Amino acid sequence: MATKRETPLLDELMTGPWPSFVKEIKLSADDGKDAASDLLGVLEKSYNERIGHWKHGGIVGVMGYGGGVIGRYNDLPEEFPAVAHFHTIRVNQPSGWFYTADVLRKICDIWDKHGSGITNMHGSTGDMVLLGCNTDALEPVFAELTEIGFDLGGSGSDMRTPSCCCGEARCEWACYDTMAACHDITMHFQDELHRPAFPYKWKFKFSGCSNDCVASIARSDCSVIGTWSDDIQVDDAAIKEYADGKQVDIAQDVVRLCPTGCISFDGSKLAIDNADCVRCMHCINVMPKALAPGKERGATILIGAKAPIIGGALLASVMVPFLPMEAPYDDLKELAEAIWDLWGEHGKNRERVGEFIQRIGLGNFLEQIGLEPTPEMVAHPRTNPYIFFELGEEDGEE
Amino acid sequence: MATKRETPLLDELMTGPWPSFVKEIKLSADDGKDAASDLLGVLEKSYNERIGHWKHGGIVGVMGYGGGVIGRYNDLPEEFPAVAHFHTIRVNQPSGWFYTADVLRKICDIWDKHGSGITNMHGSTGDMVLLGCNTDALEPVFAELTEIGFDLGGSGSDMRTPSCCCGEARCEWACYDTMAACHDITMHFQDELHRPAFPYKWKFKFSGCSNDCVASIARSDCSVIGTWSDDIQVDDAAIKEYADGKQVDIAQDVVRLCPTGCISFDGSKLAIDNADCVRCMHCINVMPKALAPGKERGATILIGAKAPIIGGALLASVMVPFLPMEAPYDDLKELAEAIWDLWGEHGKNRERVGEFIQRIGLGNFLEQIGLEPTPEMVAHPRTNPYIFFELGEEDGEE
Amino acid sequence: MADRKTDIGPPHYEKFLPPIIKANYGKWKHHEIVKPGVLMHVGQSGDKLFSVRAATPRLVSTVTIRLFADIAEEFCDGHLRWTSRNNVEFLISDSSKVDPCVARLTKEGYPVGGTGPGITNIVHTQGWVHCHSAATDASGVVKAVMDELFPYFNDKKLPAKLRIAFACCLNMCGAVHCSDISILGVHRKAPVVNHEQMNKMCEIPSTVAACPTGAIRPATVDGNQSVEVIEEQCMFCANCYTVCPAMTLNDPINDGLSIWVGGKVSQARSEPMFSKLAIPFIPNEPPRWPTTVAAVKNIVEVYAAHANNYERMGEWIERIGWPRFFDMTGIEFTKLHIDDFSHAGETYQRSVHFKRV
Amino acid sequence: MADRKTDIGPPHYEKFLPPIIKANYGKWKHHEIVKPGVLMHVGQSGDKLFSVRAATPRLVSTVTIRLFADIAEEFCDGHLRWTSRNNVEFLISDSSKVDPCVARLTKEGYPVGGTGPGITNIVHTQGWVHCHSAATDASGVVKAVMDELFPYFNDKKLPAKLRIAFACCLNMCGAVHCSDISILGVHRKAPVVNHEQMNKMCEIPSTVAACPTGAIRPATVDGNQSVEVIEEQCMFCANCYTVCPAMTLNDPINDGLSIWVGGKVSQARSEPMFSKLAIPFIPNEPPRWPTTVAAVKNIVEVYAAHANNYERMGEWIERIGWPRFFDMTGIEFTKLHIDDFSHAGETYQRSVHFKRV
Ligand code: SRM
Ligand code: SRM
Ligand code: SRM
Ligand code: SRM
Ligand code: SF4
Ligand code: SF4
Ligand code: SF4
Ligand code: SF4
Ligand code: SF4
Ligand code: SF4
Ligand code: SF4
Ligand code: SF4
Repeated sequence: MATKRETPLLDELMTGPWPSFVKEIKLSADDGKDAASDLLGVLEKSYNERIGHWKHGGIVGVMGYGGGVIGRYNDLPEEFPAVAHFHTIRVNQPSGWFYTADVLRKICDIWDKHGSGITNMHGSTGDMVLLGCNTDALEPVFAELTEIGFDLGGSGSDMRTPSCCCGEARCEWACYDTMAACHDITMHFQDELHRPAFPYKWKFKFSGCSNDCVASIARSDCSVIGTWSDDIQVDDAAIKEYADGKQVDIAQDVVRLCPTGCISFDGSKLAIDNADCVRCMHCINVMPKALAPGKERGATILIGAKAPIIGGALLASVMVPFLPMEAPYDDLKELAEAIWDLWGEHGKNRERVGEFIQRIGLGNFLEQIGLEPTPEMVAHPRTNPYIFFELGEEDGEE
Repeated sequence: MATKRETPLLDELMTGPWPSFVKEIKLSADDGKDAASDLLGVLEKSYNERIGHWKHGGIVGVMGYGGGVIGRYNDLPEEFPAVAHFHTIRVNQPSGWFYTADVLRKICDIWDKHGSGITNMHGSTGDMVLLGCNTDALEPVFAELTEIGFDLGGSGSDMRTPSCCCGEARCEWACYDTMAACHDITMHFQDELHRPAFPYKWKFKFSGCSNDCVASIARSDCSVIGTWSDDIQVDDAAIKEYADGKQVDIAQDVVRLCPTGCISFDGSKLAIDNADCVRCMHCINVMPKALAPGKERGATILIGAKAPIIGGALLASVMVPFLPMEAPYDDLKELAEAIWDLWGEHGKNRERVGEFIQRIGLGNFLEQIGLEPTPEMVAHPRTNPYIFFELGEEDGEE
Repeated sequence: MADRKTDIGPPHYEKFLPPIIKANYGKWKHHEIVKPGVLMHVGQSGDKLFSVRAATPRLVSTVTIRLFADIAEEFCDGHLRWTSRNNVEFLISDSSKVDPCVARLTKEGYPVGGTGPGITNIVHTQGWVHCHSAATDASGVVKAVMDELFPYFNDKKLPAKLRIAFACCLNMCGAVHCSDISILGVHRKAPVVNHEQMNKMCEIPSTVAACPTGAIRPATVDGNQSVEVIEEQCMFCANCYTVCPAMTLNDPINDGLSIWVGGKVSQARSEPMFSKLAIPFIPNEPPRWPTTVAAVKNIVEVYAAHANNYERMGEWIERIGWPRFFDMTGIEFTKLHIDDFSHAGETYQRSVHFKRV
Repeated sequence: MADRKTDIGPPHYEKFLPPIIKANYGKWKHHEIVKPGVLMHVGQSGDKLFSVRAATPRLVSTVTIRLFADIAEEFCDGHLRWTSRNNVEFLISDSSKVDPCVARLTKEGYPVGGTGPGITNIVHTQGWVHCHSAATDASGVVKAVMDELFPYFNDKKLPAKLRIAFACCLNMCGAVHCSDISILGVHRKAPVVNHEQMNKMCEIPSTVAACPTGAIRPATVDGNQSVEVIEEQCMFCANCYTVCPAMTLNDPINDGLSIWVGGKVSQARSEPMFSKLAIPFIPNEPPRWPTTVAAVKNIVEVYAAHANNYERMGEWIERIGWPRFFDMTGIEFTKLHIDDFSHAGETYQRSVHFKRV
């Protein structure tokens, strides 16, 4: 039975309309988890002292894998023995975070048996995070997870757990099957996911359209964003309904807000100059019953997003303006592999691919991975005159 | 009498509708200038060989001045003795480049007597450039110029010759007296203009409004751009005339093109939401009879423009959002002096002030020159979290 | 060991899809928000799927997961999913079960909401619950903020979606660099070097190399091979600490929070935007972080009162201009707001196109 | 020497202003373009000032200046001025003298034009006429280009003002970094070091320091203290040459011209913009640079045919997108167009908001 700890500060977070994480930890503590109980103690201490009590993790993990576990130790192991070790296990979620009651219970059974009973549903990369266990528990948890068909996610300098929006499973706007692509890529690159061999982490994220419901352009080294190459589909009758209805003011809410001003509306008929459309999704978002992405669908592949450490945050940038996304996604796989080869060989330790491209120059990068430069890859051509001319035969040196 | 040279290549530039510089050099040559004649020879040679024949200048100048003359030597002095020395003299133009026939002839007299007879009206900084003379000629030219009331302009690491648009002299849009300001600043800083003592060059340019007819925001270390702080003046009757006329389509040409969308027009009356106006001048440019800058006039002071050498080109950035521009312009002078003091002490050799500010940080720069930071100075606050916190008393270190 | 399973990857998602999704996969026609937290997706077939979205604190016990499993079984044959922002969704094909499901979740303390123009769950990180690097707690701040902003989750509308993200240190494991409002834990004291441990725990050259500002240099201290930190050059990024455990930045007084605004990820209307600094520092005030909560609330309310429909925080600020943002929110603009990192010059105002207060 | 005058500064402009300007100074009401090259400014007083703007090649002989003086005396009491783009303007208060003045200037070969939406004089630099640094001639290229574009100076209208600038080396003494079309002389061969002169003419440390890419390092060559250049690291900026005469980049075969587009200075509608690379290299082809002339003309014509009224080159390209600019002009997009200097990453396309061809 877990120790009962006094947590007056944390208790203040038990009230209020938003669900309480303190309640969750207490639920686990009351469920008999010593680790949960000690976690309450540590946390109450942190709340008192305004400082954390966790130490840098060492290298812990399961056999044959280099990632998937984050080692964590407490700096007061005597006071809080049940969280002296408090490692997390990253479990690769199914595409789109779909579960059944059944499978969730199986996972709970494993975690109740070996761990703290506490989870994150989910981590910000997308994994199911089993939060806090002993080093001893790692192998058994892993074995039991694989038994029920689950495997670990990524950590360290490997391919991280890919994630995707629910896409075609529940969204009318998905321009390709994000869940299928995410699953296929995850399965295809199991070795890269489990055995860190890159200069630094690599994240894939798949969004079905440019609403980007998994924040891929900001948070993934390879962002696959659904789009179309023909014209937006317009249902004239449905436009008429919107026009007659009260909910949408087409002139104000749609025409005026189109970033390229390429929509015109005469009160009943809506026309889009698709050559000027940048596929931002806004008009479609506002009138989902009347407008839809075009029929020629695929994705734009963007590379290189990351958080600020250390050269500053980057958004991903366009690498392939339009790629039809059909299984088995050979083009995407080949692109990733070409990049990994180059970055693997020339990237510095802890240099994300976005930083690497900036260091060697996008032009050189393209040349090395064998892609033709196109103007879609840049916001604009260079403004500075510092051109590294490479003189060819025809330029004849004196 | 100048030698007659064969110039078959250059002669091809004697034809065509645009006035020919070759004709000009020939006019001088025919006028008896050996230097002009030899210049034709050198240039023809360059046209043949596709390479220049000028050498780096040495330090030449007039006594007591460190600037105003660009030394230049030919690399074939035997072949072209009259241009063996071919120094240019930068003569500080009067504000707005206004002259009389009379004063121009006096200048021509001096230059015919001592120089090549060739000029640039004007150099890109704004000086009248007397193009090509012997070292011996420098002092006499200088003496005779001062006799008729002219003085040299800048060169080297000094304050360069300020320049300005014609402003109130001939433009209804001037928001301050550019010519007066330019003249006053030029006179006030004669020492800085003639005796290089800065880390690098410093250019002032004065434009009466944001049309910026002297390209100040791109080409000057201190760009003074006229603006207003109240509302655009609207003449309703004149708007009506434009609306009735054929020349301007107010909805298309004005309302639609306002960058902030802050103009509305109901077919006869035009209203501007001045809080949203960014004083871009477009609407005023299109309807000069109906619209005019506000009545509270002054200038925005921007600092730090430069060409690309060597860190890349910079546009000037806002230092004082609004400054009433009244003689004797003490605020502007004090600002310049405060900057010069700081940059003079801490700027590196050949570091323009724009680069200096970027190196030390705009925040530190403001603190040093004693200006309060305001949000008008930035396009947006920082996006990276790398804040150099400076802990004060209240932050109590442990 | 011979039968040790590895590299099996995650289970195929198809196993977990409800029949209505299998039938309409890739063939949805449109959707509407039936009421806060309830989406109705209509298939080309005419089928209707109701998704009931409930808040979770993200950190959930197995007890609660089992509760969700029970609820899913009761109302939708055991089918549920999580969203990219830590909400749980119950996938119901029988419309009559929607309201009872909502009622049940509400009763259990997992309120329904988070759809449409308003505030949904906060993407966040570990904080004092698990991470060594944290300058603050994550879950506690999130709880305190969401308690206060709760009406915007399930009731009050905003002009557009307002995404909040939280990260407890500059590593920014939450997507705080691109959110409408971000709360970010910051250190303000240069790393304290444990000179005795230094050479044992860390590689000195790579520690020196880790510092982007060159603030760290090798030094011998009390006979130990170690490093010293030039404090004025430190910008508290903690990259040295990530690389070397012997250099901690955590500090009870000088750690705290900063607030950022105006980022977005979606490409609707405008291109994605980074978040920008609004408030450089607020002290840690556990357990309920009142200053931080009030600061966030103030920004939300000013935005709510002034932005146009469909206008995200960053779009609104771009329209009114930063001078007015600071003026309207009453937030002080200081030297610290002015970028001084590598591309700082790109953030200076290089035109007169600024809007006046 | 005692009476040597120094620091007297330029003469006061007031001396040179015509009476009509003195009378209406600061009190102009509006203006119109009466015909190409002729502006009429109307004072609040009702006074009318006509300015007749004539082209000059900028490089003018005293013979021609005297001619201008004569013309000014004949038509406007000796009053004239130059513009910020090297045109000369005759300031006429008697409207009956406008046409005769225009006729006379035309006859003398100084055509009248350059006002309104069209092309005016080219801001330019010294070239082979005077500068040691020039990768090309300035006046010759300008003459050849303006001969071809002449109709846009005094007759044909464009959608908006189209400003052309020219500079003969990367120092960019013309404002080529912010022009609708810029022509820029470029070197493409690393500096050739004169090892014998090196140590005499230059300071080796400051020469090494001058190189932004670190391509220069000290070396002893044939017994001379000198430097060597790592050719692959050279981006041909010539900063070393500016600092040290013993390192020339001038080269008859590898020097030439590049074309840039889409810059502007005025803040009308859009903020100022930098010029962007269109064509990286065209060989020097004196005396009439046909390839350069054709390239510039092509860009002007495509712009003229497609831009909207009031739309400057850069505004037009922003509207249609760079992919279409390259497509419509038939200019090839290459690796060289992609920025690789210090802030290169800021130019990558970081959204899907690009327009298709
Ligand atoms: C668990 C998780 C936060 C969470 O509470 O959800 C997390 C936790 C840690 N992250 Fe993260 N990151 C997590 C998602 C992210 C994300 C978001 C994403 O993937 O979409 C980012 C920003 C996106 C990106 O990759 O740039 C992120 C950017 C970082 C960085 C900075 C990387 C950079 O290049 O800027 C570090 C520092 C590092 O790698 O050394 C880091 C490092 C860490 C470490 C391993 C701490 C460290 O210094 O070694 C944290 C372990 C915490 C702990 O004790 O459990 N974490 N980290 C997320 C992973 C859960 C999962 O697998 O689902
Ligand atoms: C004469 C003139 C060009 C012209 O034909 O009009 C000129 C000519 C020279 N400029 Fe310039 N610059 C001239 C206006 C400019 C401008 C335009 C302006 O002032 O508006 C610029 C760009 C704006 C700026 O200041 O950034 C300009 C940017 C440079 C630079 C690059 C400076 C930088 O910080 O990027 C250099 C290189 C240097 O200073 O070492 C330079 C250097 C030179 C030198 C002195 C060559 C050198 O390396 O020492 C040239 C002498 C040429 C000669 O033999 O006559 N010149 N120079 C212009 C001055 C005439 C006058 O006084 O009116
Ligand atoms: C369920 C979820 C995807 C998933 O696979 O998990 C999802 C689902 C939908 N999103 Fe999303 N979005 C989801 C995260 C996101 C994110 C990611 C994030 O917040 O980190 C974004 C980017 C946010 C940003 O820009 O910072 C996102 C930006 C959008 C937008 C663009 C809104 C805008 O104007 O900027 C739309 C379009 C709209 O709402 O009209 C959209 C629209 C939708 C629609 C209407 C799509 C559809 O037809 O089904 C879904 C219901 C929206 C709603 O809740 O109002 N979704 N959506 C995510 C729900 C998170 C949650 O629990 O609240
Ligand atoms: C005379 C001169 C000023 C001077 O003191 O010398 C001048 C004079 C006028 N300018 Fe200018 N501008 C002059 C150089 C400029 C420059 C500088 C340059 O080109 O290097 C610019 C900035 C160009 C740029 O953005 O790259 C400039 C951008 C403008 C604009 C903004 C046009 C736009 O839409 O971007 C206007 C407004 C307009 O034309 O409606 C303007 C308007 C005017 C007006 C109408 C002002 C007035 O009411 O008197 C004058 C006649 C314009 C015309 O020629 O059509 N002026 N004007 C310069 C003539 C140069 C020449 O010989 O052609
Ligand atoms: S990213 Fe697009 S396709 Fe995916 S869930 Fe969001 S709106 Fe739907
Ligand atoms: S998708 Fe965006 S850019 Fe395209 S028409 Fe709709 S609103 Fe305009
Ligand atoms: S800058 Fe403005 S005030 Fe000066 S001449 Fe040009 S339009 Fe007139
Ligand atoms: S000056 Fe520019 S921003 Fe202001 S109202 Fe006129 S067009 Fe709009
Ligand atoms: S943001 Fe920092 S402190 Fe928080 S989980 Fe990530 S690495 Fe740890
Ligand atoms: S916190 Fe960052 S800036 Fe400070 S010493 Fe460490 S690495 Fe350097
Ligand atoms: S641009 Fe270069 S070559 Fe031309 S005048 Fe200026 S410094 Fe000389
Ligand atoms: S030309 Fe520029 S890059 Fe090349 S060696 Fe000289 S300074 Fe260095």
